[in-house]
Amino acid sequence: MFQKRFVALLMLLVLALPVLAACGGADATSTPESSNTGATEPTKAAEPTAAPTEAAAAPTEATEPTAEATAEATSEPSTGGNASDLRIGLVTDVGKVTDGTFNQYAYEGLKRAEKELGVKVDFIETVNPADYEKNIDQFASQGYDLVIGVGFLMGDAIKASAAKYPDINFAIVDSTYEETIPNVKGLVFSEDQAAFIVGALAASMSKTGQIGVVGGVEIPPVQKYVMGYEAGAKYVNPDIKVAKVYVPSFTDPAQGAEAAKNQIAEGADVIFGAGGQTGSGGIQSAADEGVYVLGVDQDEYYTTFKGGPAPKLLSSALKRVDNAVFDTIKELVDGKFQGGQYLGTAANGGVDYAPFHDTESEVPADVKAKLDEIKKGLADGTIETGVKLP
Amino acid sequence: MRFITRARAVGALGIVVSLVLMLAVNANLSTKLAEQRAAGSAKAPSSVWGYVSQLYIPEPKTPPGTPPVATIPLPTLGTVFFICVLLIAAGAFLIARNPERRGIGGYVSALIGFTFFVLLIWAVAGDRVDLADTLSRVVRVSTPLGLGALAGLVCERSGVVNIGIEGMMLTGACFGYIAALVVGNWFDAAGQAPVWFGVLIAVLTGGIMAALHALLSIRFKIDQIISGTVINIMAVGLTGYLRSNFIIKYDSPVKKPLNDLPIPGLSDIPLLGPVLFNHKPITYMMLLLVLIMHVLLFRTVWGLRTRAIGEHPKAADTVGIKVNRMRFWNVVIGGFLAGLAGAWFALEVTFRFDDLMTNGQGFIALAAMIFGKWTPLGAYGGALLFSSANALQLKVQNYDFALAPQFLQMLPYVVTIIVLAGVIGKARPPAAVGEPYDH
Amino acid sequence: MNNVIPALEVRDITKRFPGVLANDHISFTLLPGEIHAFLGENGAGKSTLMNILYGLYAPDEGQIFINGEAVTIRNPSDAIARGLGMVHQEYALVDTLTVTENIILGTELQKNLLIDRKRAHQEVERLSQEYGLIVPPDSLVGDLPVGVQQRVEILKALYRRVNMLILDEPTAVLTPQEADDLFRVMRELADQGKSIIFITHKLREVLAVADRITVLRRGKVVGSANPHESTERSLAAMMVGREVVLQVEKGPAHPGEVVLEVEGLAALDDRGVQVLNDVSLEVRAGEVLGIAGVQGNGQTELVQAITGLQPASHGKVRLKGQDITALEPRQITAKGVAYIPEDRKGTGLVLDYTIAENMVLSTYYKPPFTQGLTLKEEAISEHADELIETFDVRTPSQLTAAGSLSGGNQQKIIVAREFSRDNVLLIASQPTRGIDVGSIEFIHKSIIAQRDAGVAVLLVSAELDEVLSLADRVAVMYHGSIVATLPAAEATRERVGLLMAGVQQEETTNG
Amino acid sequence: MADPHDAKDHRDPDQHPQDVVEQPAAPSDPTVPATKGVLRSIRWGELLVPILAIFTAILVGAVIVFLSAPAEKGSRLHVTWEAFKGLFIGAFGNWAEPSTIPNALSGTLVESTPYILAGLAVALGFKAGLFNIGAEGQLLIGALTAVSIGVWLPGWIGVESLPAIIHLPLAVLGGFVGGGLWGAIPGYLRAKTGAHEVITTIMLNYIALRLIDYMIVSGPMKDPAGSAPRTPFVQGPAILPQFVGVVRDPSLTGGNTYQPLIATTSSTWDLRVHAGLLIALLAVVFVWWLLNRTPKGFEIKTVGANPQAARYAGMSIVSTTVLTMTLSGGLAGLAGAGQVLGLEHNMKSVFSGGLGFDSIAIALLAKSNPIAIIPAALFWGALRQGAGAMQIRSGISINLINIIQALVIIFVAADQIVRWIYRIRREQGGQMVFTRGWGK
Repeated sequence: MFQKRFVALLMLLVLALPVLAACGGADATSTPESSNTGATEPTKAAEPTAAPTEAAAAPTEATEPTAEATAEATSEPSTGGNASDLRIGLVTDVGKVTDGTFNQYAYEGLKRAEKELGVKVDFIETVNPADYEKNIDQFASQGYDLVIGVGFLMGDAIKASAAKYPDINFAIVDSTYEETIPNVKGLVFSEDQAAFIVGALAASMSKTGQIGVVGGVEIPPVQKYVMGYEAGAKYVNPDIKVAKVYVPSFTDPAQGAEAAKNQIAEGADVIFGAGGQTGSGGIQSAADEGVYVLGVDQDEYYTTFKGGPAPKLLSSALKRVDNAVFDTIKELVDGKFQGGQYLGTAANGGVDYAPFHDTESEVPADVKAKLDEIKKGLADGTIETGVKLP
Repeated sequence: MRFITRARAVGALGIVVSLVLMLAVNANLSTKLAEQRAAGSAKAPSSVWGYVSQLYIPEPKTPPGTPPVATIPLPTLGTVFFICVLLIAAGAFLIARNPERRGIGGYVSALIGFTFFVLLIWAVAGDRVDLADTLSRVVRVSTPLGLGALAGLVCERSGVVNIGIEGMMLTGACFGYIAALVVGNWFDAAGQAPVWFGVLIAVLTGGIMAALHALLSIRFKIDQIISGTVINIMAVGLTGYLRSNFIIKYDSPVKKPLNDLPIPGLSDIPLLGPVLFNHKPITYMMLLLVLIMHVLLFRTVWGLRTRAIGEHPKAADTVGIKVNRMRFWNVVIGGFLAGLAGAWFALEVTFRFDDLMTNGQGFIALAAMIFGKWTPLGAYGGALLFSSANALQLKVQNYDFALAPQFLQMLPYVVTIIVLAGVIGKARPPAAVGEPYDH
Repeated sequence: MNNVIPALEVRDITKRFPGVLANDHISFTLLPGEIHAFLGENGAGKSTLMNILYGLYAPDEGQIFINGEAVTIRNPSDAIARGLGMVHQEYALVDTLTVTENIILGTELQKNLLIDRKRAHQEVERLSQEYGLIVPPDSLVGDLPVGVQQRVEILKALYRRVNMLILDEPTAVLTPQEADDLFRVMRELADQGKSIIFITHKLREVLAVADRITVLRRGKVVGSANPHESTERSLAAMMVGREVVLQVEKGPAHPGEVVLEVEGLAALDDRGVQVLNDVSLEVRAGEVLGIAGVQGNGQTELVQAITGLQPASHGKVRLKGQDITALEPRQITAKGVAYIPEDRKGTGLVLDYTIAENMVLSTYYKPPFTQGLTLKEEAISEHADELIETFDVRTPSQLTAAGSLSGGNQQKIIVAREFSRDNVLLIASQPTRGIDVGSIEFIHKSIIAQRDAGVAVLLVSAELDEVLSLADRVAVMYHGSIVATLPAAEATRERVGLLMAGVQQEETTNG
Repeated sequence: MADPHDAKDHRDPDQHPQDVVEQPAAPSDPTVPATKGVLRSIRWGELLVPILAIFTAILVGAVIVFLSAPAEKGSRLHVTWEAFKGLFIGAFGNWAEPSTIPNALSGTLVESTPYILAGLAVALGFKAGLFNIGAEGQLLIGALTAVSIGVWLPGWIGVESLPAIIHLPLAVLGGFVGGGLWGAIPGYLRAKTGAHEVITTIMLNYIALRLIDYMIVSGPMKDPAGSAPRTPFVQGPAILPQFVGVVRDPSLTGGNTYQPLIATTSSTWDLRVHAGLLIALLAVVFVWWLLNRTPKGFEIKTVGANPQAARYAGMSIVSTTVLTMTLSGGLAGLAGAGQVLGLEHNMKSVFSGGLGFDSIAIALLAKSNPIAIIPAALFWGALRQGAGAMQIRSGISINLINIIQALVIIFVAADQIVRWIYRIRREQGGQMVFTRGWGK
């Protein structure tokens, strides 16, 4: 009697298999569509920055021979080469290349480079923070031309690997070094500027004079978002009350949702989610409660709200990791890779705010004008966020 | 007689905690006052004693800012001192009288409850807090804990340890979410129906994972704790794999979680309405299930037999009860409940699935079950203990609270350990729990 | 007799366990209204046979007929459905349920999906009146004395309307008076037409109550007897297969100094209930103090409190004048106390361990077994070989796991280990429970040998016969107290029996 | 009910009444192997089952890969082949290119090192009937104390630096003590109050996480030099050195010089494997010796096998339980110390990520045998080391490794399944008991 049950259960155990098979299939058939909705749209959305890069991408073929020549002539670490021979490896932070966080953005930059520049790309998803160095090593030891690490916490590991493999180029998203390492490029962003703009938007749209932010783990990029948000809000309305919560996990949407609801109950009517899936859970549920919400990193209209309708999503604080990654790869292809730092700011389009999408009509024109003004001010330095990490 | 007894240890603990609270609040408010004076803030009261914490009860279903039904102003320091002095007095009484058992549990409960309360009014010194929202949050956050605790209880009452609840919740959340997405896509339906279908699938998935646990531990007689661990590890791998290979790429018109379901009339009662009658469906289900399970366990044939097989399976076997079959199905029922808890994460609070999104609530649920001494009402009491600690730490973070949030986040775990260490009295598990039955 | 259809007939039942033939072509009949006793030593196959009848084991061969009809009994429900009830040696009662709940478990009455507690209650009351089995229907079973628990067990069977009842060693935990009461109930049931199978190894009881006797030995039926034509001696010979010496041969005791002195000892059980009140006693060198009493009257706690396994809440224990009340078990052992625990498998041995390891279970840390930081296997091995030889442990090797030996040999390991030390006090708790006659004899002789060597012996046994035959003085425990202490000569079965039942006599006082 | 796989084909004296036990022991009775010699303590016949379990799990994993292979990497069969080829190459190097071998093997050893220690921690607990789910928390606390000593000890005692011969042992010991104390708490609670260690250790895991979060993110242990939520780098004398490696520029390591045992300039021979491996191997020998050769080990095993008998035999359950949990926690703490002193050289707020939980699987796979922990940990380490290369080559999600691991545990724990599939008869001796239930 148990025999039969056992067999039945084994079958249930592999119940997942059809679904798995379906994913394989889905990959084959529906990838173009799904990547249309999720992956490439944000690029289109933020046209101001996307346009120049596309333009820059065009003359790739033309520059190729030059690059090769440089490579032969010098043995600089910034070797260019036949683009199709270049191998780029991406190591994500803990998460997935499709998780709707900066991992995904970095991956999209990578995929774009594969498509437009013809480089060969591979990736490893980190499951454990202890694995950073190991995963980087997987690429570096096989002689990849560029290894990109994603995440603030990978800083030390990239630095160590760069020293170990001086002939290989590295890039790191969200981290930088005081001294310049010739074969490492740090890709960092002024999260505070992006958050400053959406903070100003939040303060302008708030009727109760209270707004909230749901942060994830208390690490510098998140802290910069949270502080920049508060600063931006106070810039518009010095009396505004900003409720701030850090949830000690990037993957706890239920807690994020509760944190957001909590702030709403105490009177907040705009919520900014700045903490990976935790923040996304927060703004998702806040939007259901009927208050305005703000996304982070990517245009969450496409990720969290899956392309809408999102009648409560005002905007998102954008951090164009994809462009930074793409540009870095392009520099390598062009033979112009140099160690140092790339700082994405409002000035160079590295940070930005996303379009209003479904709330286009609800945001008053003067607010829109004000945001433009703030963005310009941040870009030309007339406005400072004043965010300094302790 | 030994000098250090449970009563004395508990009394001393209470006095220390109360003293620390008093001193901390006093010091913190003094600093705050000094800072406010230095900044020339108009809000600074004349002395430390001038800080007032306002608890208010809003009119149900009105936007924030509407005048409240009632406001309770509590002088912060005065209230804290009053409560702490009471606790110290009671602690001293315990030390002096040194009772064998009576009063100790009550004292510990009061200590925990009042500590939470003191932290709350401390955090909102000079500010105000919505009491109805705080309490309704406690109920809402208790949903997965209550369901998880019931799941554990059904298993353990029938003699099977289930530490795989966490994994069952996670798989339930994952498959429930997938089902909602897929059905929404097939029928191009964006409403609530696909989400409800997802809830159903979540429940069934929890049951299937539980059946695996039952199979391993009842049929193959694997150590039940190990079998539960297997479920947990399996769940992480399986759901992570499905999320990256399927969920993220899948597009569906379904985007919203289950709707709010205010109960007409009742939800308009101030305080009581928001706390009990304005929730989403799974929260109601949980509240009902706690009551139903209590009746089922203590008043029905199923309950009598369940208690018997967990206590003395041989006795049940000799009167013709199929012990292993019944255990199997009880574990599966437990899985259903855990699956429903999973649905809460993926389909009620938010409509999404993330890796590890259950964040250890399944383990806390087990602690709640032990706290409640294996009775449904008691277990729900335990769930409320944890949910109130959780709600509290979320609440007070918004007030620039002096204590690092990490310490508040630790609170429920510390309380669990203290409770498990028997200060409230020893909990006696079903006698045969953990032992495979083989006649 | 031939014209009556037997209520139950068993033909050629055979059951093998790996390496053991537990039942070898057993046949018998059970007539309506008959009390049929099965007599046999431990291990003769009685329990296996009953478990087959009750559907707990499937027989390898043979047939069962109920009311002349061939039946297959797959499980206990089958058995109950065919009118066959069983009261196990260890009660199948759930301590945390009430009497009523225990009785109705499995055949509950329902009303509106809930248990119909009112009707269940009435039904229990009715049955209890009808058969004179008085029980408190709403008490938790765990709070009841064993005698009452047994009545609950019988009621459980009657509630299921059985007409055949198997009683497996029902008197093991009863006082002689309670046993007599049980016999009265059995008679009453038989008179109402119920058939009873009565399993025991106590000859006296068989003669007192049975209508017919079947004797089993080594899995076979070795004979039937009529109680009116049998004597204890003839039955015993049939049961054991040779003439047995029922009385232990021992000379008079020569008590010396006081070795163990217990004064006003009290202890709580794990639930915090006081189960040992104000017990005082003393044991002298060279004498056996036997403690008689129905199981569960505080004997276990008394022994555990003396040996340091359980803290005493009040009182003092002195060994040769030294206070040992608060000492740890190891310290007490080191002072020369040997202890044969009542639970051989659960306490006395680690069944997964080898015999050699079990032999050093309490001395492994001392030289020569441990030198410096490490265990010395050679010393352990030599020690084991020596003890196996001296105590006649029948085993293929000293590396055999203790769990795979017979009960008697397991007990010999314990005796060997405990007796191999230099002792001043020996505490033997149920030293012969559930083992074969040969081993019983050996162990009894060893205990007397210890006594004669000047060791003080405290013997606790639920077998009144064992106490009476070994002890030089008999103390009787009832409800956690010692109600009387008698010299062996005055300790008659009847007198001790009354004391065990709590009937106070004029000369007894507390302690 | 007459199930051919019924567990009743061996004699279990507790199941049957005295009837059966009474007969003289049959000659075929199980004889416990003499605990003589390392090799004899492993039952070679029993080795077959874990190997088949691993094989089966990988087979099922292959089926999953086959069914869910992403289309962009080629045919399903190709992807499946590439996935497992990648797994092998990642773990053991590409044998066509010998220069990749040292690095890959070193990676596998690095991955295995903490598993050996944490696996031993759990196994030791199992021996005493304790289920230490808290290896994770003990590992974190061990890492925390080790890194504190590694960074600040000289400062505390007011010197510039300490010689390695003093500093390193103290840092390692710090890890042991930190983890040990964190393990002693549930041990004490278990022994004294009966609070079950499974729940208390889970709670202590969360407390450890929060504590570290506080200490490193905003608290006193954060590196004042940077904004990163991590501690400063440990001082040079406190590291567990690489066996063979390149001397790094001190600017990479917070100004500290980390000297490998054998310095090289070849990046092929810059191997991450560090002296923590020696500690792990020493720990294996120590635990084996402790359990099989010492009276303490005898006590631990007895308490695990039969606590009542242990108590009766004069062993102290309380002190044995506390001791076992302390040692167990200490071993887990060593695993954490090895990670921070040998590998990362500082501690981040997110650290470990499930090492402690995987160690349960290692202990199961090794059936709690300290020697068998080594191959089990190597297997686990190889899986983790190979996972990256698997993903590079096949694009398969790394979560597949989790699934394979869970299947391995299922098949190892429920060895009846494997025996049933491959028709292997059970050896005499019965199922191993790992833990005790809640209430006992």
